[in-house]
Amino acid sequence: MITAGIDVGIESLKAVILKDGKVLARGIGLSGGVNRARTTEQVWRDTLAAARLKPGDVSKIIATGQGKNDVGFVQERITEPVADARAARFLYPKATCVVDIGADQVRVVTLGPQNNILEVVMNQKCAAGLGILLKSMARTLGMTLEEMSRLSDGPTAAAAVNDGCSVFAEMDAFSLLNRNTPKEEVARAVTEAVAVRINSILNDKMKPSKESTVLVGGLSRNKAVVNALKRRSGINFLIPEQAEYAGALGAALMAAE
Amino acid sequence: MSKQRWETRPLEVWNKAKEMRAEWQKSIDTASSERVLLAQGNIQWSIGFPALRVIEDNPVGAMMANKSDEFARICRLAGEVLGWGREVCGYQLNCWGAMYLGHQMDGSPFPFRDLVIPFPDPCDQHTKRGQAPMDYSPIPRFQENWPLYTGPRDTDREKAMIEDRVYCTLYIIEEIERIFGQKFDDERLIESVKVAGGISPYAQDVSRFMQHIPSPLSQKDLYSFYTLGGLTKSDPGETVAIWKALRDEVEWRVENNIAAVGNERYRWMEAHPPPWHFLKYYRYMEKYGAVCIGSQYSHMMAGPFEIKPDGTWAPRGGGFRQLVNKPIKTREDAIRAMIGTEARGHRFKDDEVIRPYALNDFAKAYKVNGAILPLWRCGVGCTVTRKEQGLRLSEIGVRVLHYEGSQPGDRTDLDENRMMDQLDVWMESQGLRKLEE
Amino acid sequence: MVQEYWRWPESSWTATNIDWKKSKTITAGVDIGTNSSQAVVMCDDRLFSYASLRTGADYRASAGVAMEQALGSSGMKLKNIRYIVGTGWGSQNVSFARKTVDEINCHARGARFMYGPAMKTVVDLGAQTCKAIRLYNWDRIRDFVMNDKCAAGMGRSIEVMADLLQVPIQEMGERSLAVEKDPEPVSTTCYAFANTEAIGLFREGYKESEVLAAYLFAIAWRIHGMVGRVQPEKELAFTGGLAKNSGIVNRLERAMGMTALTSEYDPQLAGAIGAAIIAKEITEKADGLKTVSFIGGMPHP
Amino acid sequence: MERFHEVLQNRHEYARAWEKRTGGKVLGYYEPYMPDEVVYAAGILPVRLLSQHEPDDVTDRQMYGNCACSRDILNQFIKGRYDYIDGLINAEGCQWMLNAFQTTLNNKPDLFNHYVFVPDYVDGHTSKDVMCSELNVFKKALEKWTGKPIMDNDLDRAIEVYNTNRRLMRQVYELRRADNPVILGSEAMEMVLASQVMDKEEMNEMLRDAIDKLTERKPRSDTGVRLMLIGSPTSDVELEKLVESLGANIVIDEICTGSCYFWNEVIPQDDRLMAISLRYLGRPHCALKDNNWRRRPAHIYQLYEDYQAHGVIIAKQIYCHPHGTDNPLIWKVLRERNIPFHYFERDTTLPYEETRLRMEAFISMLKPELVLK
Repeated sequence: MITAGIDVGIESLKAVILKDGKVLARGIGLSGGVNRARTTEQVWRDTLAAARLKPGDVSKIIATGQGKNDVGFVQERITEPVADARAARFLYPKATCVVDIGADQVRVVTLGPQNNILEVVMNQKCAAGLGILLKSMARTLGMTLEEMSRLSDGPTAAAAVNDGCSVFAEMDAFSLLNRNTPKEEVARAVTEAVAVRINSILNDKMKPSKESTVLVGGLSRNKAVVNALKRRSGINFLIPEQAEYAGALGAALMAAE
Repeated sequence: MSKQRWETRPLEVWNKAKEMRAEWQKSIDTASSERVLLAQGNIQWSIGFPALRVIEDNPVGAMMANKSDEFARICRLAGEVLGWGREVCGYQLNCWGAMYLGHQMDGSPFPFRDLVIPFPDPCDQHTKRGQAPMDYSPIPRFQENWPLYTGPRDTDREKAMIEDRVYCTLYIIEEIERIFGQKFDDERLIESVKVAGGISPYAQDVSRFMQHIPSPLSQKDLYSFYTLGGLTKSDPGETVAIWKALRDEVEWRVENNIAAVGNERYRWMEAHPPPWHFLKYYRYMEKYGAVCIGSQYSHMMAGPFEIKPDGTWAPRGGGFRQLVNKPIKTREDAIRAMIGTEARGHRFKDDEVIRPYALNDFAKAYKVNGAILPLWRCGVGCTVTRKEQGLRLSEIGVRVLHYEGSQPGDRTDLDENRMMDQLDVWMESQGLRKLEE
Repeated sequence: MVQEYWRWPESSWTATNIDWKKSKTITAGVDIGTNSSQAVVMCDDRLFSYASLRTGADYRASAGVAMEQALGSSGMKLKNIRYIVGTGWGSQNVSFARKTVDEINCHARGARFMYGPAMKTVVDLGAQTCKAIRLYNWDRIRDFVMNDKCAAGMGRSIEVMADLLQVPIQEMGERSLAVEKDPEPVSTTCYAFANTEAIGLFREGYKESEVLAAYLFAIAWRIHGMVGRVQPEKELAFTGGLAKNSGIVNRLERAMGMTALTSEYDPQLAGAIGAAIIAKEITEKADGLKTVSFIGGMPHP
Repeated sequence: MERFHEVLQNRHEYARAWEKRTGGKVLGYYEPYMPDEVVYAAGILPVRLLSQHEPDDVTDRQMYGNCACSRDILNQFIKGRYDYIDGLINAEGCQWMLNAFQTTLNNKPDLFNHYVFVPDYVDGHTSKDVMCSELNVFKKALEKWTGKPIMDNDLDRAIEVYNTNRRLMRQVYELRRADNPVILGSEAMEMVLASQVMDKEEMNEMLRDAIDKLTERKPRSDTGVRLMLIGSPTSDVELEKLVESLGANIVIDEICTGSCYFWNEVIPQDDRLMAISLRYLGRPHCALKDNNWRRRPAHIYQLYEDYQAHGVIIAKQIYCHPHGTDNPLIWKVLRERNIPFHYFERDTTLPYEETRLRMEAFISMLKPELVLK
């Protein structure tokens, strides 16, 4: 049977169409802020087209992600960690923990022996704005996220910015720029700050295992952040390709059950 | 929607309680016109002065936050422009903001205080409490020490502390007599000590009944009640009566399996004040069939509990409750009885400050599945060791959820939607879905 | 190419009725903010030209570009300018400036120039920091406050909001004023949380205008609290980028029960103009001419 | 001068060296009301735990919403910077520090630890008795730990050493009253901070010859504006350095890690512990302990007058609740007396540009000529 999952994120929308455990098609699009409902339908239609299917062919659609309540055409909604957990188990049967780093949320999901969830840790408000901080810094530095990721990949920066709060961090970054610190250095400092934040959330309750922890979510594509995080936490993350689709995949798998 | 497992019905005593609360509020507003002294603080012995009414700013601030976001906002601003930092307890900021504005929520004039007797408490905000009215207009302020120390209890160490507290109390009483020319009535004090000892058995019973499944009451009911003991000092007899009535009704509810939440299938606990402007999250949790059986904070009237060696859940004793049976003849006896044999404060807060494990006992005794522990970013006593408790609780298999806000009485920076999302995540990740949409 | 709602238009202008060759002293001021940079050229006591553009990552370059655009096609060269003062977050990077002065003094003088002698209180609504300044005599500062940390970066918040609601940043203010009654402000102005806050409001069925209103009201309220700390007098003026946002200014006026003074100049220029004026005063001092003199001591607040 | 700077920078190394040299124990403490004399009399080195700026990704696990200082102290403990500390003392002060104390002990349960209750009601008639009995308990605890009794002459010696230190520090501060002082705010502050992590006898030596050197020093001419600094405790001199680069000088401070630490002496009496208690209950109070009689504003005004400051900087740590609660009164008093002041919050990192802007503006507000200089 054919099922689908849609991940309505803060920054981007992801859709996955699944047939008997095989991915038929993936679709991604920028989440249109408040017009999320409309843009989601667009992405959904494109994905259907890519899979050469009619809406009728899909027996069940499940939505997840922070904007899941904004889309109308789905049968069911599940919360993000549940979807992440499902996807992680599907991709890596041995996985014991899945970490999802997104635009403004970090979710650390500890998996139990069966498909149950032992613990979920989400960042508190003041630790929010990870992806968003990077985005707005990229804007300030006048580079794209990819460039920023490429430039800031490397050893820990000598300069440091506040790692507690996005706004302070930016303030510090401005000060650095003002003292003619090279862009790369600033970018690296900001990346480090983000890594510090994420790591402190990894430390929050159950420490993730070094070997069997899966890393998914939009930020997992950002090499610089991931490397900095590996350095800090000493965790050797398992990162699936198409990591940003994990949520949608999980939702689709749930729909199949 | 699924069939309810247990019958639910509103608490009958509640109406009576409402009346008493209204009366109390009135008695505060009319204090100045009746030429009655109004004291800022919360003291057991105020009863000794016939013409002295006591008001603490906590309930006021909480009420404001709960009733009107707008007014609370304006009050906080009134305080902010005078230099109040965001770290200041939200209750105070609301209450004193209203003082600076000079009127209350309903537009009636603000009841200005005539003197300040801060209730000693381990929370630093309490230590400095009541300075605002003192700095605003020159009124006397009296303070006691609230001894604290870590490690095992040491009665020798506490001798000096007890003497100090007895001395302070007597001193304050004499000062009030001197300054305001009021006569202190020892008889009433002695009587009230006995009475105050009299409330707690009922309160303790109520607390104990809540271990029953389904829980006869929920956090919401407790929050309506737990201040009553403090509210109606003016008539201790009445207070005891209503607590007895409550006790009996709850007992009856237990016998007939009357539940607070019809579909109770998940029990969770709290620690410390909720966001008073956002109490609807209790109802929201009920959609999952989850009931909040309270917190050490809301079971406070019953005094601190602990698990006895024989495994029963019983009050820890100490404090004045211990000594009410001793003969009380003089003012000093009464004061000593109030302070009791233990000078080290042992209300809910110290239990946490001294050993973060206290909540574990509570969790076990009330068979909770989860705990929601707020992190008040700028609250002091409300945040200290909260994270530690979370870790301890998860060690005994209780699922913990933290959410972040600014202050219990302060709407700023509490992201309600994020909190709702977190509640969903928390429930679903434990395999629970909403019972009805 | 997605539309960048957060981007506000850059601008430059040159006076047509001034012949700079005839003027006695030409001075300039350059204000390098975290988000925007302005350069201003003044001939004697009149505004000759300005340029206002977005600050890049390279402050040095931004300063140069701004100055270039200000000079524009007027044929004026840097060497014609007698004295240049730099100000703003990136003031040290105005390589061609002889001196740097803090924004607060510059805004005070600039606002004095723009709003005239009546004005007593200036509120600078900058992108990264907000400041409320109380003046006495002509350009003396009696008292000033800057926002505390959690009220920082409001300009950024507005940009994020524009992105999120897909409303061009210049239109936000007007659209937010379409509501008949303001809803309660959102609980926080920090841009890191803007997303969930706004989404929540939409979920509760708010209209676009109402979400904007709730958000801008929150910002206005924050600023209100800050301004209150200098005990403002009613002759007040708003400068800085956010002053162009009628949604904020209007609500601020309502909350404070005051109406701000108006001026034909772009409020964003205040800093740069002030810098240019200070430059002029310095030259006058050098020439031994009398500048506005400092009369008496601190007046009683 | 530089030596104080070095000690402060390498305080961990200093303490380790001290341990190796004397074979003695080192006690870390959190709060300004810590009765140093008793510890010193037991031959132990009391070291005030100071924060530093270090990326922190470990404390969120156990702490939330704390001020940067308390967080960072825990951070350093977990990261092993304080591995040489043999015990922890918390003399009751603010709850954030109590929290740091508690949480650190949960991480390192085997550390010797003691909690000294310091009355909140410092003016109380019987408070001194409580304090005295607490010191007695503390003394016994120390004796039990070290295994050797603390004699009266030990106490006398300790009191003497500490009083000397206080007198010398007062001497240094006295130099700052001159019209253009020979010593800068940053230097003086470094001295006080260093004195809180050093063996006082050694410190006194260093102080003596530092004072000699100071007297034949040329004062700096470019720091005309005299500022007073009040607010939360600090552990670095960034702010002082900053204002000095802007033509001002901090001539006096009212900070628990600054002047308040050494301001008053122990007045000897037969009951040594009582003498010590009276000293601590009579010291210039921190915002938290300044409860009933509100001595703090008067003290601040006194210093302001004595040192002829032009303006006051109030620098508060974010989430430092005692000062958050005390500020309204301070503002009120300063306004009434028409004293210009500027208030701002600092965090783990001191955002350079922002602070520079504040200070530059404040300084030129006090001395408008600077704008046209």
